[in-house]
Amino acid sequence: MSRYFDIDDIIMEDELSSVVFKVGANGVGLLDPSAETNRVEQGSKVELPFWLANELYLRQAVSVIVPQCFNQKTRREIQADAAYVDLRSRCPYFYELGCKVAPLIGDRTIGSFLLYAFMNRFKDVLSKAHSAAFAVAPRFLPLLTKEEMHLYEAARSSMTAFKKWRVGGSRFEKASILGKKKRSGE
Amino acid sequence: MAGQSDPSLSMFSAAEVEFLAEDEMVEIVPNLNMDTLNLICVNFIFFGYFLSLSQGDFGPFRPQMATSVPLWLAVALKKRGKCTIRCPQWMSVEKLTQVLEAERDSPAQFQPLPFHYVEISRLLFDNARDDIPDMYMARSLIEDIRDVRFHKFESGLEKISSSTHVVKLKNLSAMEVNIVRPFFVRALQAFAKHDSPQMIHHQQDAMSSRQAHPQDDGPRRDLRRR
Amino acid sequence: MASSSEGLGLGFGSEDVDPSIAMTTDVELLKRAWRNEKAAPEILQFQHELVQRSSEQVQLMEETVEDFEQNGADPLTVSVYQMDLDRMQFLLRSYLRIRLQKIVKYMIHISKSEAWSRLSEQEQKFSKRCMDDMEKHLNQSVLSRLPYGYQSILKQSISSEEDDMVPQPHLDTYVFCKSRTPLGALQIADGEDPMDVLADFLYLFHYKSIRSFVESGHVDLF
Amino acid sequence: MYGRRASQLLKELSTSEPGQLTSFNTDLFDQALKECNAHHLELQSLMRKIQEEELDVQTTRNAEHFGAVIHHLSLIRNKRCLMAYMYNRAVIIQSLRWKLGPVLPQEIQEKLNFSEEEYFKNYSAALESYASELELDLTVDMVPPKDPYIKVRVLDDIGDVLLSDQSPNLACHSIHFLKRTDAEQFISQGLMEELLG
Repeated sequence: MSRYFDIDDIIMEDELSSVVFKVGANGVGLLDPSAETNRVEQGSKVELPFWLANELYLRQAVSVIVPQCFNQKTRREIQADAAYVDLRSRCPYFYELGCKVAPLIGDRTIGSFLLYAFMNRFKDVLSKAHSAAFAVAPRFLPLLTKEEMHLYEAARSSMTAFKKWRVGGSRFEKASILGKKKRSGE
Repeated sequence: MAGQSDPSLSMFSAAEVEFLAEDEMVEIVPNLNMDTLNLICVNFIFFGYFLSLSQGDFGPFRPQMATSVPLWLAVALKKRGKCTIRCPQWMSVEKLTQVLEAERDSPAQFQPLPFHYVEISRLLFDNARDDIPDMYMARSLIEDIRDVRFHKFESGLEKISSSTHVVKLKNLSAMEVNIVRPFFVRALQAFAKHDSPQMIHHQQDAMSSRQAHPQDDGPRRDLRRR
Repeated sequence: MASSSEGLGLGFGSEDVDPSIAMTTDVELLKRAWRNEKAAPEILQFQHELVQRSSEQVQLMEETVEDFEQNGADPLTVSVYQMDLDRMQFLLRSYLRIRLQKIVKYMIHISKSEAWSRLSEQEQKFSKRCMDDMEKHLNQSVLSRLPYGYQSILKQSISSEEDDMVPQPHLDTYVFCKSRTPLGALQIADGEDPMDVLADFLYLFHYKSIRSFVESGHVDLF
Repeated sequence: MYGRRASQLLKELSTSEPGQLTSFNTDLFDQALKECNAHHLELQSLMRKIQEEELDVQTTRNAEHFGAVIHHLSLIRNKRCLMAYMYNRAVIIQSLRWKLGPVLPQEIQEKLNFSEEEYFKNYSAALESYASELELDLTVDMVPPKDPYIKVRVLDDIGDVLLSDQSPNLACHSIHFLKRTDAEQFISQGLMEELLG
């Protein structure tokens, strides 16, 4: 797994999915808040983080229910006005979770849905990253998923670096890790 | 550090792109006497010529005798008041005006400009302002050209899609590439991911997809020319 | 590979010059190696001879500058030679530095693959040392404090069939590049018509599809 | 939920600014380690039960088996979080060597745990031994060169130092022309600033 140490990948796998246990499991009552004994009964519907849901699915111990952010309602909203859907509040890892969950729920349409959403949103990300970022950012940024934020940051920071270069100035700077403490002479 | 590139993006910093541009040749008119310099850091231009000079020889420098040197050397001499730099032809107001018009008239293509036009012009504006006729005009023309080109590129980006596999970029300059690279590469990766066979075609067995060795995946999306 | 030879007696048609032996200065070669190393996601072959020659040139130039200084040469001349030297040294240092960064990032993967032979002797030594240090660090803070069966730095647990913890370079990425010579028609994607790759155009390619051309010196990354 | 504490460590990393280091979170870290061992105990007790009841794990997918699987997976998840926490911090610690030199300022040192301090020293030594074999200091020339000398203002009392071509007294507020490569580390450490013009 080349992403073993990847922070985003790890946090993404904390996203919850609803699963139905096809088997019973002893000694793990903590997973099911409604359980009265220290076990999860066969047929219980439980919310599990993706890292657990996925592995249990592969072992045929659970079936996975389509997460809300990929349901028909969200799809209709995206089709109506992709750029203005608040995807972050639905799932900050919308695309990543979509890619990983699609095989589990055997839904062929998730791939094209993600593609459609991404295609119709990424242009906005770009133009806002490069243009009047300050005016639109407060309204626009909170709608973005993590991946879209990374894209926005990629575009914005390379533009900022370019502008800084064009203005000129000192080529040597204090290491940013030292913080911006008082500088004598200022 | 300001000029340092981010290794995780395998990207060049603007200062590093400028560094590459500093090896481009410009003409200077010295006002001093200096012997031939035998330098190691030079561009070696061999297209169409047998070089009579041994590599890296510049000068001798004689007052009023024009000669070609790498930009970094020209700037160093200029800073010390030892030469004037001849403004390259493409930086004349007349030429730049033509380029700007052409850029505006052809929304689908970029006009030919030196690969390092952004960096060269900045270095000359900053260090040799008295050698550039109509400096302010030239500078604002370059800004406009860059802006028009950038927006052109931006609308071009909107056309990338999951079927984009190769992009051919005619006349895009070094600094322009550097600015769009992080966004462009990341967006293409995202497209590729959402359009991978595992996503579009139903995978037969989730277990088997885990064993697929990444090295063996050939390119699979269609080719699109722009 | 299609390669027309229209080179005239005078000069070189760029297309019939073998890019690996084309008349080019070492600085030019070093700049190319530096750009490629910076842009490629994986570690490339160490340029032994080039680095060797470049270091010698640096040394020679350092002596020249010193001589000039001692003989009271014109300060401007000294300064120009110093700048020339500085440019070469920057390239050399930056080239070696990018490699070290990649080595540290992918050291375990490199040590277990053919990429190991792409490192210089000193880089191999550095890599081994870094691996030991990292292993020791992770062992004493985490691994040795985990239950038996979960203490490997390579496998998540003894039931893992492969080394599923090892970071690997992300070859599935896109790179900007220019071909030094026309590459002719290339099959870029399966089931697609071959595409004519021309010299001196800037392309954005899938790294894997041009990887071998980078190795052979036909394609420069940017 | 299982694995919650461990992933909290990672969230802490992801919310801090890129390249910045927060203090090592010993509390959370040790709790996550404890959880690993608790999972292992549960796992073992379930395994024992399976053996006692002589159930064939291969054929019967019994509830003990799946309980054990879940504890195993949770342990692996916790391990991944703990390892990623250490690893990603180690990457930042490596970068400190490049930016700040072989000696860390107190304010940074305080953020490291014991093993990290040791790791910093070892990494630093590995780098130094590589550089000395090449007879080339790799921590200078981090940005492309311009003029060989730059004008700097000293921001702290550094005192007498031996540089490559002079041995100036670097008193606070004093201004000097130094070799670019000599000044570079001082600037990065915040002890000097470059003056333009």
